[in-house]
Amino acid sequence: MTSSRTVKLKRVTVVAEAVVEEKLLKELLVAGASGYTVTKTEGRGSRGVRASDWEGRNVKVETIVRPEVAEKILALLADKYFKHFAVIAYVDEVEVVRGEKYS
Amino acid sequence: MTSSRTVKLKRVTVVAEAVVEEKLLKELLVAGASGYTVTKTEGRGSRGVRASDWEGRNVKVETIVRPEVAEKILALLADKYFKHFAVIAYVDEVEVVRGEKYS
Amino acid sequence: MTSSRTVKLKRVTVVAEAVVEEKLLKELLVAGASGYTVTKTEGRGSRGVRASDWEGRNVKVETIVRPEVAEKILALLADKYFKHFAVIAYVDEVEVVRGEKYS
Amino acid sequence: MDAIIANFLSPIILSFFLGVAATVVRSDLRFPEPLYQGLAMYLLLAIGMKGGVSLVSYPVSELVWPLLGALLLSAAIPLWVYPFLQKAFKFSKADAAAMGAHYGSVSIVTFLAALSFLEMVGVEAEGYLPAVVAIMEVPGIIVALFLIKKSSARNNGELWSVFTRVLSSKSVFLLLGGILIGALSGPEGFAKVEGFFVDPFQGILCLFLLEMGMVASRRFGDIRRVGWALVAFGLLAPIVNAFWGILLGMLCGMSLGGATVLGVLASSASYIAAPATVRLALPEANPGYYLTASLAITFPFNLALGIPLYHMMASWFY
Amino acid sequence: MDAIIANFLSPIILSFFLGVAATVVRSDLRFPEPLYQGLAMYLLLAIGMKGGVSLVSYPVSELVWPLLGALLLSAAIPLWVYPFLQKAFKFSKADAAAMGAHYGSVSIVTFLAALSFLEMVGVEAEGYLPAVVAIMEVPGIIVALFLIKKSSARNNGELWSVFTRVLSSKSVFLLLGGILIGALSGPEGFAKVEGFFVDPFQGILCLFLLEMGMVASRRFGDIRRVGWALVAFGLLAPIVNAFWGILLGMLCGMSLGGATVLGVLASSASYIAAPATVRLALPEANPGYYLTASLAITFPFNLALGIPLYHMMASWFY
Amino acid sequence: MDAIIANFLSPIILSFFLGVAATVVRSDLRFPEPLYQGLAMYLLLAIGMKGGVSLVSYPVSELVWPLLGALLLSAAIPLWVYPFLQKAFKFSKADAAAMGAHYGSVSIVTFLAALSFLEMVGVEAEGYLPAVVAIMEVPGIIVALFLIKKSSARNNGELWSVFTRVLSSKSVFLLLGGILIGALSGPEGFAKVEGFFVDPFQGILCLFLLEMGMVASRRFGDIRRVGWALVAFGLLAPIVNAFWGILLGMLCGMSLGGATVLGVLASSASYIAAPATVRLALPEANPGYYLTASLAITFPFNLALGIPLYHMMASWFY
Ligand SMILES: Nc1ncnc2c1ncn2[C@@H]1O[C@H](COP(=O)(O)O)[C@@H](O)[C@H]1O
Ligand SMILES: Nc1ncnc2c1ncn2[C@@H]1O[C@H](COP(=O)(O)O)[C@@H](O)[C@H]1O
Ligand SMILES: Nc1ncnc2c1ncn2[C@@H]1O[C@H](COP(=O)(O)O)[C@@H](O)[C@H]1O
Ligand code: NA
Ligand code: NA
Ligand code: NA
Repeated sequence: MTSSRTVKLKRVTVVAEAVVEEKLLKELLVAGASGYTVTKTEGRGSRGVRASDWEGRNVKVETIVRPEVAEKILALLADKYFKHFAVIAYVDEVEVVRGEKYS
Repeated sequence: MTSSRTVKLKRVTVVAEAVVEEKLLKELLVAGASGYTVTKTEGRGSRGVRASDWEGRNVKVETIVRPEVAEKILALLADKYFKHFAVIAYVDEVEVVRGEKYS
Repeated sequence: MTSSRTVKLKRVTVVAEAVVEEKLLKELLVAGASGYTVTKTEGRGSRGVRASDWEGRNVKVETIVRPEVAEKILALLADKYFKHFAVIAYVDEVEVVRGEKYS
Repeated sequence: MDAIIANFLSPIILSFFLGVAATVVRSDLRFPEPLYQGLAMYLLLAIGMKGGVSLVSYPVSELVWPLLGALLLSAAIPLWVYPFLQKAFKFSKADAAAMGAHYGSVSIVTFLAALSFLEMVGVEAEGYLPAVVAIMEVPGIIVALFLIKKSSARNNGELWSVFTRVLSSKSVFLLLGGILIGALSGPEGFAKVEGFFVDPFQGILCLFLLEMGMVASRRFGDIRRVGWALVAFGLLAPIVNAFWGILLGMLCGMSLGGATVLGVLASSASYIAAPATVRLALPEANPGYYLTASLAITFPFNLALGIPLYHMMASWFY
Repeated sequence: MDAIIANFLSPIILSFFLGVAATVVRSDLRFPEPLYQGLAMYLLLAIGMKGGVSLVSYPVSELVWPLLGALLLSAAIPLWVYPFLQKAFKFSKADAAAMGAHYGSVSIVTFLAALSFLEMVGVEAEGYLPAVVAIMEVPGIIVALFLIKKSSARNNGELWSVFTRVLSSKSVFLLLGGILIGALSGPEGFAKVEGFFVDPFQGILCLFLLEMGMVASRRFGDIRRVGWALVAFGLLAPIVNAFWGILLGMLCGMSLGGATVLGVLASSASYIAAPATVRLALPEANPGYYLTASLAITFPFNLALGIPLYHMMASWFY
Repeated sequence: MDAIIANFLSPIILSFFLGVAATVVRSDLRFPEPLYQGLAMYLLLAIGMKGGVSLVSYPVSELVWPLLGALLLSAAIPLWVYPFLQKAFKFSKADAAAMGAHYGSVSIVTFLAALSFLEMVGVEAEGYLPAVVAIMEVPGIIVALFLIKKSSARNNGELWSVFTRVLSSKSVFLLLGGILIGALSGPEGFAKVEGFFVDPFQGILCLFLLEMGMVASRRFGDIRRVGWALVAFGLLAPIVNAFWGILLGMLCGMSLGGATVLGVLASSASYIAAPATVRLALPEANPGYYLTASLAITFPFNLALGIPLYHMMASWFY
């Protein structure tokens, strides 16, 4: 519906306890993300364990990536994060302006 | 497009004046949400009435739920919030990893 | 899937260096947006230039608009923002309750 | 007259006007919310502690009447505000009750400005006054909600839950908590923390008033919209309430300073405890009325003119 | 007994209980996170600077034994905690190591409360103690992770990266940085900033303890879930560790006050440096155990009863 | 030489280097943004108030020349920077104008460090200097934008809107507002708030410099990228500008201390008011140049070496 200048890409959203932020962001770049946007949030889920308030509440990380990279990120999360950390992740599709920035 | 491990669920986003936060979060859980993520925001809309800066600006609440629960939440908002409070709400679809967490 | 009370609209998300916030928000309203929600974020992208920490980190602006307005906003961004400022933008579709609020 | 000018030129009042100026010249100055909340917490705890230390030095007999009087006074204010606004100004029940709740409760910053003013003009005031403030925060709100409940479908359970909610709300909680800490730790205990809770107090109050000036002036635009009736009420109701407060202070055996402060408290309208409570308990009431009246009309009026005026009124009685 | 009551009625302990009360009465009081972080930064820098100024006034010969002793002490604690929890209470290796890391490290707020207590009862303590705190923050964590590494697939590189990470973590960094600034700028330099880093210190500590009370009490509900074994450990381990700390302090030639503080440090469990490190290095350990034990059991116990108790214990030796 | 070392060992300079160290050792220390903004607001208001109180004690005749001189000085700096960078270093017009705006404006933290330094070496400086700072913040920015306007399509309306925007920007607004409050409330009024705006000032400045050290050092990596030309400019331009500042201070009848400070102000480059304005008004200019030069080169140089150097230069004249 929006004009042809846009490109369809995946947005991967990860909400995680703050303690993993640094590690996670590094690994996102390694997995092929060209950037990310981080927001401080609070939340409640099934687990509710967080390391320390001194480390901050939760972070929400959003990264716009190509589908292959999205797959890689999900695999990474399943591999290293889901078991022991308070983390949720989901993916949706967005129409991005200047799609060449994201690869 | 993403792999078969993901499940399609609804993301309900509610942006509301901060004064309703506590009440709203409680009622989301009652309506069947398994969790939520809350972000502090500021905003502008048609109404612009907020109780007090001491209570904080706006909150954005995102909750990943099954479609039936999304329906219930919208009904709840229509019933108790839309008339008197500064609240907007919208729904979209996301592909969630570990879908079993959300029911 | 959600009930007939909802209307499909576009959500335009803009992540930008904080210095442009005031100007951008004004121009969104001029372009026809009926409101917006602003969140403070941090991030990393290709550019990484920001005017000053005293002005704050990044802002994420989300605005729910009709498709024509979304087009207008993207044109505006291309015209005045993309070249010199650290800005990304993307669009997706959301089902909005009380759609009449957004025009 | 001199007192009014001196009041105008005190750093805290000037800070308030600087905040107003920030809005007028459209400065990009913004108070980060955590800072604002931190300052408010500080002021409440500090004033509570100081009051608590002083409180225990008074014999109970000297406290009973002022505290009881203050309780009744704040409960009584909605009793005239609620019917008056409905009859004289055709306010809806919800709007009238909301106004009653706000004017029945008190403004802590106005209280602090009054203490500063009295210090400046060299008038002493009772040290237990923070306890009076704590007592006057809640009753007006409850009475106002009770009045409207009688005439609508609200039930008692809801009223009770509002009562516990407002009692545990941060402003009341911190003020009462501060009083308790002050009373229990006593002068020696308090001496250890005076370097934080006393010495920088006036300066921190300046910073807070800077923000209050910005908040209040952002609502100035609404004044035109709400109509002359509300403006008149926002200027006259404080004077009426101050009169009763001063009279009662005298009857309860308070000093000139104490009666002045009781007048100031009666005249002041809440913009912290009351709005948060009323917004949830009476969502159909229009914040455009009660916030504009308490924050953009009564608060600046009291700050700049009301306090010296009530002090003058009190001087007539004494 | 008198000391315990006096301790209870000091503003900082009362502030802690006020924070607990906020949770109990479900107040909507919340500490904005930036405020909490700002207060923590302040306390660490301030205590570091004061310690640094004092440190340089001691001959090295007087420092060697206490600092070395403190290092060994904190390294030794995990050596008994780790096997003990596995054998006596059937803890998993990861959970036992995590507990060892927490009890091997120290709680800075408990340290500050101990200094306040000693000041109240009129007992002097060595001025270099902040350096002792800095030295005791890290070794216990490293030793605990080393113990579990021996029995699992972790490699040395990971242990080294944990070491550098915890050494540069904000709490250790600010404490060491403060010590350095204090030591380099000396008494005259420090005099210029005492109006900020000394005068309001006790009051700011109150504010921080208010938040600690809220944080700790939010975990009280978990106590039931973790079982009596952890509760018993959280109450007895501190006493055991305090005993060794006091004894060692005496052997290292410290004063009564210094030995008491060393006992307090040994007994205290970290809830800042350790949790952040352990959560990443031992993600399979359950924070429900180590955070509840250190924050909701040992910390309040030490604050309210432990400190006077250890002081009494130390008095027997001296 | 002694002065340089003493300067290095003052708490505020050490705090700056601690901030640099935090980046170097990759500490996870972060300043919460609201804290940073709160500290900046405090410093601006405090320095303004103190200056305002002092300002009114001077006869107008003593103020005219220094204030006028400062105005011209800051307006003149872009007049040589703009053409020089284009000719000598092949800067684009936009980049050259942006640099002119930054070096024409001033750094408030450098100013405060200079005052601290003078106090340390026992040299008095005029109390009205904060007003000089306020006057020197804006003109350089406007002149630089005017220069580029002449040679491009920008119109006068835009320049005017930049002018009002920068005049109402928070740093200028708070400094001017503080001066006004200080001038109007006078010494007695100010005495009431000294417990907040004076006593903790140096300590709060330390905290701010800690953050500045982190901000500046995060840009150190960019130095390599921008090339030796910019580095040379960032080290030499301050010395040239300081020379003119000192000379002018002498001609305007200022004391040794005052002339030193005027030199420091001339030499310093803005990293608060200017970047925010230039980013919007000249978006095509590369912040990688002007921010790196002012923040990562000139600022640390002035802080550590420039201030003692300019003081020495000034001493030759007096
Ligand atoms: N159903 C949900 N909807 C939105 N956010 C959630 C949901 N469940 C969990 N979260 C977020 O993910 C974080 C970790 O979740 P958990 O691991 O379930 O405790 C929570 O603190 C929330 O911020
Ligand atoms: N068109 C919109 N797009 C995004 N957010 C909006 C929009 N309209 C309103 N909002 C958000 O919803 C809040 C309440 O809206 P309102 O009830 O219209 O004042 C505002 O403060 C905004 O944060
Ligand atoms: N791939 C991405 N995904 C999510 N956010 C991004 C991405 N790239 C850039 N951003 C955000 O957009 C801002 C500006 O991007 P840039 O202009 O590329 O530096 C960054 O600071 C991020 O907050
Ligand atoms: Na009242
Ligand atoms: Na320990
Ligand atoms: Na300059």
